[in-house]
Amino acid sequence: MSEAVSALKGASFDGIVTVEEMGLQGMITLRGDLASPEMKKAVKDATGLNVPEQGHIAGEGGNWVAWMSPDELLLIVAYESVSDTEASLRDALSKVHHLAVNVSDTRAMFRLSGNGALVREAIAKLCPVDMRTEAFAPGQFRRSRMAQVPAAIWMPDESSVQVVCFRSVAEYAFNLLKGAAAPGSEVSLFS
Amino acid sequence: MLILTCPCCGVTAEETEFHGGGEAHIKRFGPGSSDEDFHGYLFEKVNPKGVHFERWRHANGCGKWFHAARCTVTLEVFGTYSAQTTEPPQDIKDKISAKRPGWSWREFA
Amino acid sequence: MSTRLANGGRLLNKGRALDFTFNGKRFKGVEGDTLASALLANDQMMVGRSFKYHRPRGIVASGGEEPNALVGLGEDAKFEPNQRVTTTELFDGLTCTSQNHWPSLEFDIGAVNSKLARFLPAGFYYKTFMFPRPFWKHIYEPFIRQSAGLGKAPRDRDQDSYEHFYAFFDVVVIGGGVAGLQAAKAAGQAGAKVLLMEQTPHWGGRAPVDGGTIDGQPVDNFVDQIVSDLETMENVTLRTRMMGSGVYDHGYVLGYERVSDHQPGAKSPRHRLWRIRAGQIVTATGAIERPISFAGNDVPGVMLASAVRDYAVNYGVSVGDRTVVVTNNDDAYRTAITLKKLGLDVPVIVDARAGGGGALAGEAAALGIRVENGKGIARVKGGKRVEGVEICTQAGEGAALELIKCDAVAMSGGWSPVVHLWSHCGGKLLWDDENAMFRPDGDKAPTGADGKRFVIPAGSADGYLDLATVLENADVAGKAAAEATGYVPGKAEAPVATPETAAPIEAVWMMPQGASIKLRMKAWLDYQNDVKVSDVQLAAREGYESVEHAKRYTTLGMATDQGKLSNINGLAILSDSLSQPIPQTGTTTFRPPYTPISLASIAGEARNETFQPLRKTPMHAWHEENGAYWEPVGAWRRPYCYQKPGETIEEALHREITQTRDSLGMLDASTLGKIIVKGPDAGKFMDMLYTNMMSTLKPGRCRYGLMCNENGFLMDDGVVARLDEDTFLCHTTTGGAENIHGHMEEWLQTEWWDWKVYTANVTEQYAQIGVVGLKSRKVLEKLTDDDIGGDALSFMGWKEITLTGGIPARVFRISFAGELSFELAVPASRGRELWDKLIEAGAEFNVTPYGTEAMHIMRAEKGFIMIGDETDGTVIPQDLGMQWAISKKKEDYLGKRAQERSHMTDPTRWKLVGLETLDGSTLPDGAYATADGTNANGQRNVQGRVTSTYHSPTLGRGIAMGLVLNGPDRMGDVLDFPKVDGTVIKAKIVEPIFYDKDGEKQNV
Amino acid sequence: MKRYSAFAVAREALRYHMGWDRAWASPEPKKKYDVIIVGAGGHGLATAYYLGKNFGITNVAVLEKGWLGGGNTGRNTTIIRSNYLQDSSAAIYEKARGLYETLSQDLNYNIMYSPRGVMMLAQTQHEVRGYERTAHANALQGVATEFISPNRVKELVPIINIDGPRYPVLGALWQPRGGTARHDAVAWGYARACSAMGMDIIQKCEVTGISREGSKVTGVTTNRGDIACDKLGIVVAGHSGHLADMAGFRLPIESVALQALVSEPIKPCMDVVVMANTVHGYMSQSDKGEMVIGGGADGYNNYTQRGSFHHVEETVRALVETFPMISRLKMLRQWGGIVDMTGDRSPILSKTPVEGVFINCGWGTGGFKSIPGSGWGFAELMAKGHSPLTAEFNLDRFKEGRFIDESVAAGVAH
Repeated sequence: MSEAVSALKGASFDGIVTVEEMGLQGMITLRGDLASPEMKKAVKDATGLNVPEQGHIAGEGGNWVAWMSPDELLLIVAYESVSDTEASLRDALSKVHHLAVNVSDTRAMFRLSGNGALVREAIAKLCPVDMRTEAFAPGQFRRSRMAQVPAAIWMPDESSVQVVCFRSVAEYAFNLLKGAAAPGSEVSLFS
Repeated sequence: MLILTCPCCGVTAEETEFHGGGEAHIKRFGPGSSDEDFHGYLFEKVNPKGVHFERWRHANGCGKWFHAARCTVTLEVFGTYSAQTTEPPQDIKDKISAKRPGWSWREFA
Repeated sequence: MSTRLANGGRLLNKGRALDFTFNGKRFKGVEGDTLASALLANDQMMVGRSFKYHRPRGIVASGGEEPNALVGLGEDAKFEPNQRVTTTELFDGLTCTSQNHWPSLEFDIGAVNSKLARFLPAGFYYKTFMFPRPFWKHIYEPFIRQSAGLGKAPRDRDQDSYEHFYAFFDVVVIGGGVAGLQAAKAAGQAGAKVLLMEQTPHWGGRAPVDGGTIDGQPVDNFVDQIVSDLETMENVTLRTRMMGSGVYDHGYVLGYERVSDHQPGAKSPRHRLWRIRAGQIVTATGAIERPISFAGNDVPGVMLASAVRDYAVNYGVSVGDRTVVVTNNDDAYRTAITLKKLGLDVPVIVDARAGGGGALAGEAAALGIRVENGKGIARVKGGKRVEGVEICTQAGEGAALELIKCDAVAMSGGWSPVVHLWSHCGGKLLWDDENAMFRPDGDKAPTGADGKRFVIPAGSADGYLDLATVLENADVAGKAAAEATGYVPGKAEAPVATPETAAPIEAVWMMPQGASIKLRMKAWLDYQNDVKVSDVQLAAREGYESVEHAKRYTTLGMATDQGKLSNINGLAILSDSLSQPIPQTGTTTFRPPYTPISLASIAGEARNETFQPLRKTPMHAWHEENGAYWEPVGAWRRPYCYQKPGETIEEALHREITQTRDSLGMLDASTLGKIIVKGPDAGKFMDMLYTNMMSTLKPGRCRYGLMCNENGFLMDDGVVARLDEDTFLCHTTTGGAENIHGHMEEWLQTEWWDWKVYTANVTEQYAQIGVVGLKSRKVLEKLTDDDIGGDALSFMGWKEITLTGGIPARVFRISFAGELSFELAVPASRGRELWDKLIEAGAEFNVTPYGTEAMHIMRAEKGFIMIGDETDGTVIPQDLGMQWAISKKKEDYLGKRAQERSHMTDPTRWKLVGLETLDGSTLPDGAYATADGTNANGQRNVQGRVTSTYHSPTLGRGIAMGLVLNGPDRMGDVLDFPKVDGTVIKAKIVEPIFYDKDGEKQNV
Repeated sequence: MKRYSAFAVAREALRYHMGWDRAWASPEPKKKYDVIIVGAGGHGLATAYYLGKNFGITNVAVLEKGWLGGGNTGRNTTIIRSNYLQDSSAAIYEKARGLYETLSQDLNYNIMYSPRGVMMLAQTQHEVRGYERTAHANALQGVATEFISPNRVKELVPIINIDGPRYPVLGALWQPRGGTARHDAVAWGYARACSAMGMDIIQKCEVTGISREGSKVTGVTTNRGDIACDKLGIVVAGHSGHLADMAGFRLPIESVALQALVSEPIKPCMDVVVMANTVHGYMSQSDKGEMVIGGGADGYNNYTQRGSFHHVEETVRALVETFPMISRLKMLRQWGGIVDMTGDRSPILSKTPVEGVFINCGWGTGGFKSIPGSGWGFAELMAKGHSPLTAEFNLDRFKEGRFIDESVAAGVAH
């Protein structure tokens, strides 16, 4: 019986938006030639998803493929199935130069949900990213910084944002997000 | 507070996502090279007032290195381009020539 | 006396009275007041003391340019010094105190300086206070500091919250006067995404006070209409209480939003600092009226003419019953007319222009106001408030023609466009002689990332002073901004204001123009810093001719108002003194912020627990619960040791080391960097990274390696494990993980981009636990069925095993303490679980978690080097006797060429040795070994230094390592190590291994 | 030169200060000088002053493209200290500090040297060890420093938060005779003294070329004509690379922006200079009452005298955490200077490949505190061809791999 625990064990906070740590996620860093047929097929077989365009993320629910850099993807799958996914990738890519490594425990993931405009505002307090609807929409994936730590964000839908950061700074990130969601701190720009 | 466009991921972002890496297009001199060459490689800088070519890393982003052509006096960015090259690409040089006729930088002009 | 009028006050809600106190006195104001208007309504003319002479100071202005009226606002954790009353909105229960006086505002000992003013001219301190020498620090300076300094220092910790906000707009319009409103509308109608910010709570700026009509209606109506138009435009954002604080490179603008200063106690953050990226910036920041330099122009009650008008119209406050107006331009006539119409007395308008004013002058005359053309004020009578003025001929030297009793003076020396934001990022100015002002030089605008201009001035900020041209110009600016950001401006025409026929301004920099030195010594330029006309003239006379010299020598414009009222007047006086035109003198540099912004807003959310990220390992909470004394390492915090109740740090270290060596210890090593290097060229790459040969390492084995930078110096070390033919796992130091990963990627991306290698930083994927000591295998065997015996897992080997509960682990048989030990790497999510299991399973062996210091001591006992101790960025592997870790076979590795330079191969480089004190004591950290004599600079010669030093509990004595001249050849020599107290410790050079020299213990 | 004193001020007061002379003359350039110094900042003027005072060389011109003291001399945070680790650094900075002690009297110009003490906080174990090492080195170098306890830190600086949750203060390296001085006054005082010795300080005179005959310098071309010289000293900080280019050699120098800021003035609350290197910020209080704050340099080449705002932000948040009472103070002004950074972050005072051309540059963030020592040593180097103060700072050290690295002691070189 696994006792694996995420950094904050699913902590949550209700402010002008709701902030939750999402618990353990299966994550794989996959590096290789993203344009190669082997890679496309391997990703499709392992996740059912296509390799996303530059700056984008494909998927829904708990199953995602994110474009990290010209030679790197982040695959997000159920925590329990990460070794199967890894094995599937390893088999499919055995002939080509690549790197697939389990990074599930390297990271923490948060969800901000509620009023879409306020969710965008909370992020805009911390990340130097244009969060206007015309600049950032569901389907896009943005790596940046959140205050003083690296973070990646995307919007699964118009009323939520997911944030990935390193596990060791999960508490810092949570505190930041709580502050950004503090009652009374509405900026009322996007709404 | 500069803005730069990372040619590797296409993101235009403020300077805090990036990390400057100094002069670009420096040729490495290893064992067997002369003292002068090695010194030139590691320490001598052009440090121009004007057109400059430099290295940047999109550290809080895609993590990739790239090159930028920039004016150190006005901070105008003429363009960014791949780090996997030993000299500035022609289109960048043309852009600079249009704005700074007669420019030169090290062996390039 | 100043008082509240029965009528007027367009910004007030007279239905709501507010209580406040000033220096403990209880006053009443009303909703809509600024603290300034409320103080004036209560006849508080004197509100502070000046910086140098402690002269009585009253309110001069009505906005952010106010130099005098600064108070200490609030109490305790809410106390804020130097708060400008003109920009402080009154709220119920406000308390404030005046500044820079002792014992009281009315009676201030420091005012003696004023009597001595003649002996304290500009720069007097550069010429005095030199003898006797120690007096500067101990007598003169403390006195000067105490008498300077303005507001009191806060004492308590600020409890309010602050935040940042990143925003992006096509066009940012700064200033919500009619120009800003029109520019925003023009840009908005073109479709641009527009932010319009206004520093006050009100739209319209000063146009409603100045009057006139726009499109046939009063200005107030126009403002209401355009604001409501803008509010309906989805692409336009309106914000009040937000100041454009600074313009920075590439269109970066700081917007300082005072969210809840006016309602303390609200839940919202106090300030929000907007970091805005703008395609184009329109600076519609208006203009500031200039004072006139006449004697006594600093007496409370002498005020800018526009401010007198503002207080009357906006706040229903009359500054005086009898107000003399003095001017060199038409605008001040508005003040006289306004006052007269409110039923107040204007005994005379003193117009310095021989030809007098234009249409407004006619209007004033028609109201029966006496106008004196070609006249000036010779001096103001009064001390703590105005009692009267002496009138003289402007062309003369100041002989009084007439004394006119009055209790206020409204002055106008013309208007200066607010060019600060235009100039912050390099916008240049040109001198407009006709209007006697610096205005933006449209041909020399600040340029952005694309090399194109990104700031457009609008309205008065661009030098247009009458309503009609302000609106035209603002409309053009708004459209231009939209066009520059890719929109097509609409066809709508600018609103049309009734034009006015004004007589031209005449530059009047001194009043009267031939004022005697006695008058010039009383004619203030900078009210706060007490700089007078005579001071600037003195600076010029002494050769401080550059405008920057004169500014710094006299302190003109260096006060908290940054010279908004004084700079141009001072510059003109300087130019005159140098007999050169004003533009040749030039201006000082405008620097952000426009008006001061709170340091807290700059820090934003980065305070308390979000001050900086604190990295935590999965076992962090356990450490915290078990007495960890923390040591910051990079952004991590690691246990230095664990203190049991009542235990000293030394005792804890002794216990941790002894029990580890005797039985079993545990170390949270999760912070060590872990980087995967994979690919067909991984071996080749590893050979370049490390000084050793790594490509020959066999899968299943580990090797300790050194990494140098290209300059030859040691930068990191660690154990490399080969996971398979293609894959290496590199361990780095705790602080090094990110740097080393970056270093690898840099070389791969920028030099060897054709090599087939990928890297990944997996530092946080694993919780890593060192299980160390005689009983380490025993405890592990309780937790796994896998074979971890000496044959199955020999020293410097690794294998994958499964631990109780199905925890997958990689176990490395490596040792940093010199004991039998295993490092277990398990998924971070299970780190705490494993840690708890080890504690439980190890109980029978008296398992003892130990911290970084015990780790350091144990490695030093073994003579292992520590990056950061034995190395400091100037040490090469050869210095450390680590030639064994430098491959002779490799043609190249990073740092190899550098290590061939003459100083690197110099045989006199200090080399690593062990050091044993003769008396068994512990050498102090960082001690140097002295040599005979001194060097050419008289410094004591040295021949070595301590790099690591500890009391070894194992050996019961001090041990140390150090770098020593010819050290390895001098075994047994005794060196002198002076302590900082001058006493000397003698230490013998020994081999740098103190414990288990043959390495038997790690190999059982 | 009319002597400055309280008596002189009183005497002049009686005639309304109409009798003061110019502090320095404003001559036209002559055709030729024995020595030309390019750059009338603190270092250039100090060099000229000691050429005259110590070596009797007074046929000297100091050329300045702008106004004297208008570069980094007038833009720094005025800190003076000499608690450096490496012998060569400690020697020149301590020489400077010692000269600062009596500089007001030597120049007859009050430069307001205030030895209020400089404190460098140790907030990690690593810093503690680094500063203990420095304290040991300083003791042997004749630099009076000590490593002090957190309680002593708190006594000296009551407004500091020594129990900060993130980085508690573990002690500090304390130099009681370090302090501050009035930066402009240093340039002005030297300028006045140089002028009094008959040297020509020529402002608004920009050097546009350097002339040589063979490998030897013969003079300079300026916007005010050609001026000949036997020896040329280049002392232009951030613009060194540009001048070296004219002379035909390259330097291991990059020019970057360094920023500082001041708060509004408040009554005295801090009587020492505090540097907190772990969190990257330092602060002192000026005689006017402003909190003078400095931090890190930008990471890219820049000649704009403006920096990026996030450096200000990083510095301010560090200091708000270290000194919580400054939270509600307001930033009055921020500015930037161009500093010249070398490969080892230590300066270059050296002969160059061009005979007769000497260079003094690379002071990076440490220029102001070294002005008198730098001038003293550089004058000796220019006059005699050698100076023990500057010997280690020669250009060849990079080629030899012989660096003078101060960052090793955990301290940054501000």
